[in-house]
Amino acid sequence: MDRHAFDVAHMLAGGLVLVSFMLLYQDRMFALLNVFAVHALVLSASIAWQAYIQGAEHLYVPAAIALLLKAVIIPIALRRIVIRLDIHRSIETVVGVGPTLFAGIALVALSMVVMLKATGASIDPLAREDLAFALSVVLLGLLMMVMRRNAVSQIVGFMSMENGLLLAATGAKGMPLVVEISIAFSVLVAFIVIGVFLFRIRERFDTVDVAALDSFRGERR
Amino acid sequence: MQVGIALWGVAVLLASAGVAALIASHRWARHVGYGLCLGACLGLMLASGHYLVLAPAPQSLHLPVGLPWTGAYFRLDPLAAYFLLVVNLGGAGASLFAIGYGRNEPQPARVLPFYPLFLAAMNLVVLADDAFGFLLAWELMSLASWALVVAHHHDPDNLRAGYIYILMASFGTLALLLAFGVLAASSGGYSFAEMRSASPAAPGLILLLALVGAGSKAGLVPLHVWLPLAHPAAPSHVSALMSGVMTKVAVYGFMRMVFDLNGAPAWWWSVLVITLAGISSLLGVLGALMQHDLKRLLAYHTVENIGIIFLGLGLALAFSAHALPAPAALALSAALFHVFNHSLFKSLLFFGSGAVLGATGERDMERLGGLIGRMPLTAFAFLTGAMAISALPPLNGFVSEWLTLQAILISPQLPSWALKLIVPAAGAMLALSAALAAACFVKAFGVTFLGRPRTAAAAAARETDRASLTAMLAAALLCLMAGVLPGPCLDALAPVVEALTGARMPPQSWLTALSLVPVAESRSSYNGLLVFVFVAAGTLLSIAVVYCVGSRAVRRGPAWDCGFPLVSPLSQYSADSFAQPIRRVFGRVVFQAREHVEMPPPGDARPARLTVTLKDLVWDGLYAPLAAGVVIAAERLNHLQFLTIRQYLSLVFVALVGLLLAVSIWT
Amino acid sequence: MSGLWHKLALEPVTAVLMLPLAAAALLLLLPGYRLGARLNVAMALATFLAALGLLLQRPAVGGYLFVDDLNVVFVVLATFVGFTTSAFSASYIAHELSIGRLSPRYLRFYHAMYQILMFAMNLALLANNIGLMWVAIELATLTTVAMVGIYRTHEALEAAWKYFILGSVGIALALFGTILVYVAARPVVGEGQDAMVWTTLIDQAARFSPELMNVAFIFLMLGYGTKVGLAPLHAWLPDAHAEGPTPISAVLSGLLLNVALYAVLRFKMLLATNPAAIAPGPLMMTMGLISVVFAAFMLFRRRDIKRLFAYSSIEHMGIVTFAFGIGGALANFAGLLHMSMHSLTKSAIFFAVGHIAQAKGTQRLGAIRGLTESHPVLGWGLVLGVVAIAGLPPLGIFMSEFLIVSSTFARAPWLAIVLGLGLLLALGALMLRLSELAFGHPTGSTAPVKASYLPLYAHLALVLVAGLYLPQSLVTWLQSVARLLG
Amino acid sequence: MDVMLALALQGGQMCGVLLLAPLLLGFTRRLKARLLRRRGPPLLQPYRDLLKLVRKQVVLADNASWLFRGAPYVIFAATWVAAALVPTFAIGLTFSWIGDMIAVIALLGTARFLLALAGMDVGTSFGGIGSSREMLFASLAEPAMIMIVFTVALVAGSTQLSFVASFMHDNVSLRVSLGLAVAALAIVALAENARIPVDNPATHLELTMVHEAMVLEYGGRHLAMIELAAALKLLLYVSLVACIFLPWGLAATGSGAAAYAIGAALYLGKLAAGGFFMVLFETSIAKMRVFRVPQFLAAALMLGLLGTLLLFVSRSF
Repeated sequence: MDRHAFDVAHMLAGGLVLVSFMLLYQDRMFALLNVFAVHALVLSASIAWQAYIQGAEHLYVPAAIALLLKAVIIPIALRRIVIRLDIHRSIETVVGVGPTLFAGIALVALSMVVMLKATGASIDPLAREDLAFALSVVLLGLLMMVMRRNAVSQIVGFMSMENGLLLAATGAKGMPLVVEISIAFSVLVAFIVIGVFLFRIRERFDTVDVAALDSFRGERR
Repeated sequence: MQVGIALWGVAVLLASAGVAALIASHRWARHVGYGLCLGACLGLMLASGHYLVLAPAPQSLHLPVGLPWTGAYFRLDPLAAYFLLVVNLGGAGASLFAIGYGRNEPQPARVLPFYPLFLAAMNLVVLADDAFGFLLAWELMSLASWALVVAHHHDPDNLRAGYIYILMASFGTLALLLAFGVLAASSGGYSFAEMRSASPAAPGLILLLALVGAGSKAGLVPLHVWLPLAHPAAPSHVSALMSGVMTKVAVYGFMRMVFDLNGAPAWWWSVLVITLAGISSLLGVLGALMQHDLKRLLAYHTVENIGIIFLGLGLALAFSAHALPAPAALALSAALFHVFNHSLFKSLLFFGSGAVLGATGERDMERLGGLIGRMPLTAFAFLTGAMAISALPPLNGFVSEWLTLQAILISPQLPSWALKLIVPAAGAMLALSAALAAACFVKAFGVTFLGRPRTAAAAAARETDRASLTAMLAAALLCLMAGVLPGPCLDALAPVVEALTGARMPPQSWLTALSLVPVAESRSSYNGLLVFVFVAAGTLLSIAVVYCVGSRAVRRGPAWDCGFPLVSPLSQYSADSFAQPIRRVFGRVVFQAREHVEMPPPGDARPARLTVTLKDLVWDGLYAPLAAGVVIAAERLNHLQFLTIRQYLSLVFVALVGLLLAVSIWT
Repeated sequence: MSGLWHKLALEPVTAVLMLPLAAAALLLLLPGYRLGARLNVAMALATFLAALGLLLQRPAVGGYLFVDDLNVVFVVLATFVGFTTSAFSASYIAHELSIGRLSPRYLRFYHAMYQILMFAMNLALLANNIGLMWVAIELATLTTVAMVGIYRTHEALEAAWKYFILGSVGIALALFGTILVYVAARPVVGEGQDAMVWTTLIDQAARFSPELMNVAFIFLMLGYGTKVGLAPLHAWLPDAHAEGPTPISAVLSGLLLNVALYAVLRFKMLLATNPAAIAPGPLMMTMGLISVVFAAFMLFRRRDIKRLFAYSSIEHMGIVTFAFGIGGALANFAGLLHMSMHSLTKSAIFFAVGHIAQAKGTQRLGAIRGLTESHPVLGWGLVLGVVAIAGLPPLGIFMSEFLIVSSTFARAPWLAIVLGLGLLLALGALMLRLSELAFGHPTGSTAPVKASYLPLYAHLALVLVAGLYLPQSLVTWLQSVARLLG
Repeated sequence: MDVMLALALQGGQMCGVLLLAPLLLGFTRRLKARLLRRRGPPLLQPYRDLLKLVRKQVVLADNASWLFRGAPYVIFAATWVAAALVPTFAIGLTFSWIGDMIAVIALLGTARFLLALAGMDVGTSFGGIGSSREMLFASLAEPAMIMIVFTVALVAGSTQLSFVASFMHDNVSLRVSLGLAVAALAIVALAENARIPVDNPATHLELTMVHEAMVLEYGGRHLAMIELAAALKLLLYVSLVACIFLPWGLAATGSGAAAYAIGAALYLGKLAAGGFFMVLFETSIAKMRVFRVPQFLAAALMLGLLGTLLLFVSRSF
């Protein structure tokens, strides 16, 4: 695998981390969905590139799924849901964007330290880089879920975390079952989106704001 | 061979539990149920008595039940045989009493099945020879007695008593479990045989844990709070078993762990045991004096008598720690003899209170009175029990107290300074609690049986049935026999004492006319038989002389009333008024007793009101803050149930980041 | 078709998996709910018999499926509790229909989901490929989420949504851990299929890079730990138990927690064989201890009967994790014993609680009193169940707690004391609630409820027998597994 | 032959004790009157009272039970056996070993127990007052007595009265602990016998009486028995003090008739001296308030405990 291939893969993985940071930055709903589409696009590109350099044809399937499902269908579905249920468009954050980004940087540093220390010389440099970036995307996704108040932005955070996982899975050369795992994950994500719609049935909730949901916690009354 | 019979006896008890469960609501159920228990107990008594008399080598038996790789060991050695005798004597008495008393049990289905289970569990504790079997039987004993305590579950106090009881019992079991953990670690196995051979790693820790575990079940002071609540809550024959017999099983547990498994004692152990014993006996009797519920009064007395038993055990530990086997044998014999005596007269007293409860439906002494006229035989039996527990000469209570005092008199030989100060103080506490016990039982017997009936229920009381009476009178006779012929009883104890302290008291029973000489003729001797004979002869002689010389005329008339007729029975001394002087002298310090009198202004027809406030220092000082702490912590942690999903996610997130940091820093 | 039939009959492994799948498909089609319920019970029984077949004839270790001493214990236990729960759910569902909380349309979905859940759990237990195990556990999560939300009340949906989000995050972390294990295995074992096969991994585990395995174990512990319901990750468990139908609570507490813990054990064994890696014990012990103490305190303030026993499940899972954390033959044996006793007892309790909630028409603790008088059989069943779960003899949990606490006291006295006090606290809370529930003047309706008592008392009888006597064959089998766990 | 002599001596002791008791009572009453400048009743007046009471008809309350009628005889018998156990003119009599000091105290405890119960039997408040106060005083006096027994036993090495007397006789030594024991014994004797500072034997004022309140309901032969028991108890305490602290003149076992005669004479002298000092103390002090008595008795208990503690710490005290 010559230098050139490593640089492209490295750039794509780095790009994914950058887009995750952009996700953290957004404070408008529709902008968030667009950035998520970009996030999925970069992921599918990176998977496709991995497929090309590893010569593993079966990786093209998850690349196609990522492109079709996560880049196109889900953002559109979410957009229509947001319009239909007129969920309020602004994203309330818990801490504010500045500190969130700072926390993001700390998380990326942590994942770099953990991953590079963990993967010694025995593992080839590309896989080490991929894992480090994947861990940062996962942690940034989790950070987003923790720092956002409304359900849709949490779901986007979850999906970005899942993209990080797919990046790790494809980065690990020759990992079997990647296709099955990506399919399982997409089923999971589909369920989530449908769940959002189901829970949103008119006579039950007015908004999907997670805080309103909690008032129905059992034993409260 | 006897251990086999003993196990068959336990099997019969377990079977009768099953049978009783099936036929509980049937008319003859209680006769069959309690009859089976009576038979089984008598059988077990014969087996253990036979063993004690022969005193062969310890017999053990192994069953593949219990812990998978160690199985269940059962052993009959002199200590186990003696306690088996005590347990089953109490069990037989209670079963005989229950045959009669059972008829006024509102819900037999809740009492009948658990009673044989309770007896079987107690027997198993005494027979068990491995840690798992011992603890299983111990906790099963607590569980069965908890079920009996909450048998009358319509009364919320019983439920509260049951709850506090099962909580304290489990705390005790946890302590024992940790003690067995240490013993098993040093000996590599859970069977007592292995534990006996290996010397334990931390004997001091084991003693503390055994003291907490067995002490909480027996009712030593800081751990006694459940006893006055739980024992009265159970039906009377079960209260008799719990107070008379279960506390003895707790003493057995303590002796088995400390004397048998724990190797040579250190000197400071006895300091701890004797201090706790002294405080228990004093606080127990003072608590009893403040009560006006008959069964709670008796339960508090159990705490006092357990204090006396543990005083004997403490002295035995002190002597054997300083390699003085002969005095240790004397102290241990005193303690074991008091175990036997207490199980007798405490059961008798609870039978009496049960008979009173059955006849009048009342436990509160303020609503009884004048029962001696209507229930003469119960009154006589209760009087014998009262005199025995107050350590009055012809009866057995005095003999064991006398032996304990003799043991205290020998203890100046102990070199350690702490003991030189604590033992006389403990002796003073023992004497004080014996005298206060006499005062308490004058109150109990006087207010309940003597004087004029204070309520209609007391006036309409009728004598109890024959079975209860036979049980009571048999126990009273045994109390007299043990008081009059202590020699043979102490010789029966000798093998037990020799097994544990390596020495035995000089043989008693063939001395001149059965007198008791614990150490030497010149030192002290007491002859129960002749004292009884001389007192009886004196009485008969005086009756005869007065009968011949004096007049025999009798005239009935109203009692002396100083001029104004006392119609209302309430003008008699009640339980509170009887205890008022003693409360004023002792209670102000021990219970923060305060009396507050509200006199209505002149001309106002409202009655004056005297309110007495007592505070239980142990409960307020130790248990109330503990419970409050748990409630506050539960309250604060409860907020975690009502967090938002995001906050739960942040918990996960923090856990993940924390662990990643830990890994990256440390490895 | 005959080949499949032949395979099905002779190959118990395929039977254990194929039967639930076939049942699920069949149940989806059957309109009548009574027939569905009976079929559900029949298929669960068939699966259980097939699992028993596994005991006799162990198949060869396949790439995707394998059977060894460890997972046979779990499969037999899972199928047995699955069978008894299906028997219980038959009578439970009948009552739910009669009061209109469930409509027949949902029942077909419910029975199908039940069988799919059985399939997913059996697959997770038998999977040799760690990726396949991940997929199976994720499928089990999805089915339980669907079933928790089946009542469609506000609380049920909220509980289902929370379970779904937390479950998904947990699954994602577990996947990352699995990927890390693959990455660590690849240089030693070689690429492709066999780097995910557990049997090959366990042989080579000593030569994996220890640092990577540490990080992997953290992700796996937090991922699958969420499914086990350990303390910081437990949030979904109480509401999922309380709001879903009771058979599901029984299955959740009885089986799903065990399956997740089984997955954690599999990876703990990998780590244990690698000397350089950090010992997995301390992490499991800390999480176990936190769970025990935390759940014990939470028991005091509960107002819903099923949520009370859900927290008790968290506590017992904490005990089991603590036992496996300590390691050594004795503690592992006690852990395995405790896990099986807990799933039997807790499912028995949920059987009783299910019928009690139906009889009294409410799940609020304050509204239920005097059960031993109004519904004697149920009341005494609950008493026996709570006494067992509190760890009082002569029932089975006492033996395992005896072994755990006494064996740890010698090695780590302070931990044993904290564990003991946690157990005592839990006992205090449970007995406080029990004395209110079972005794006192009965409140609410005292009408007898049509209930199946057989599963309840079958479980309690098993636990009682296990408390007193464990057959020697079972003991040697558990001891060999205990040694296996390291 | 000597068995008959020994039995005769033991019989002599028991009868002597019985006969001398009313005499001591008469002597103290007459001496007290003399000290108060009154002539006082004749010396043998108590005998005449007892005979009168025995011959009178007994008036029983309506609800008096068998306990009320039987108690006086048992009380008398117990006190009589206790009094007989304390050596008067000779030590080592045939039945002296059947009970030691603790047995004597316990026998008195039995008598008091039955008397308190008999007091409460009729159900009037007088009986209640008497029994309640009696048991309060007893709950402090009895432990004080046991502490005194401890002190004496630790010094003499035995609790058997005969051995204590012979030990005290042989090695006379003034010890601090024995001094404390005497003081404590004096206080307890006054309390037990209901003498002046604790309870006034002469008055019938309800508020002050303790012993009298219990026996208020008794009359005729029952009252005679109880009065005799009270006299025996007084004699017991005086002979106890004499036996332990003034052991001179006690005839050893098997010595000649002369020794017994000297012993008897010295015993009478001791009785007179004991009675004199008691009366002297009584007339010189006023009766205490009821709730001052527990502190008075607590002092006795503390003295006894201090004595025992000193002896526990080192043998020389």
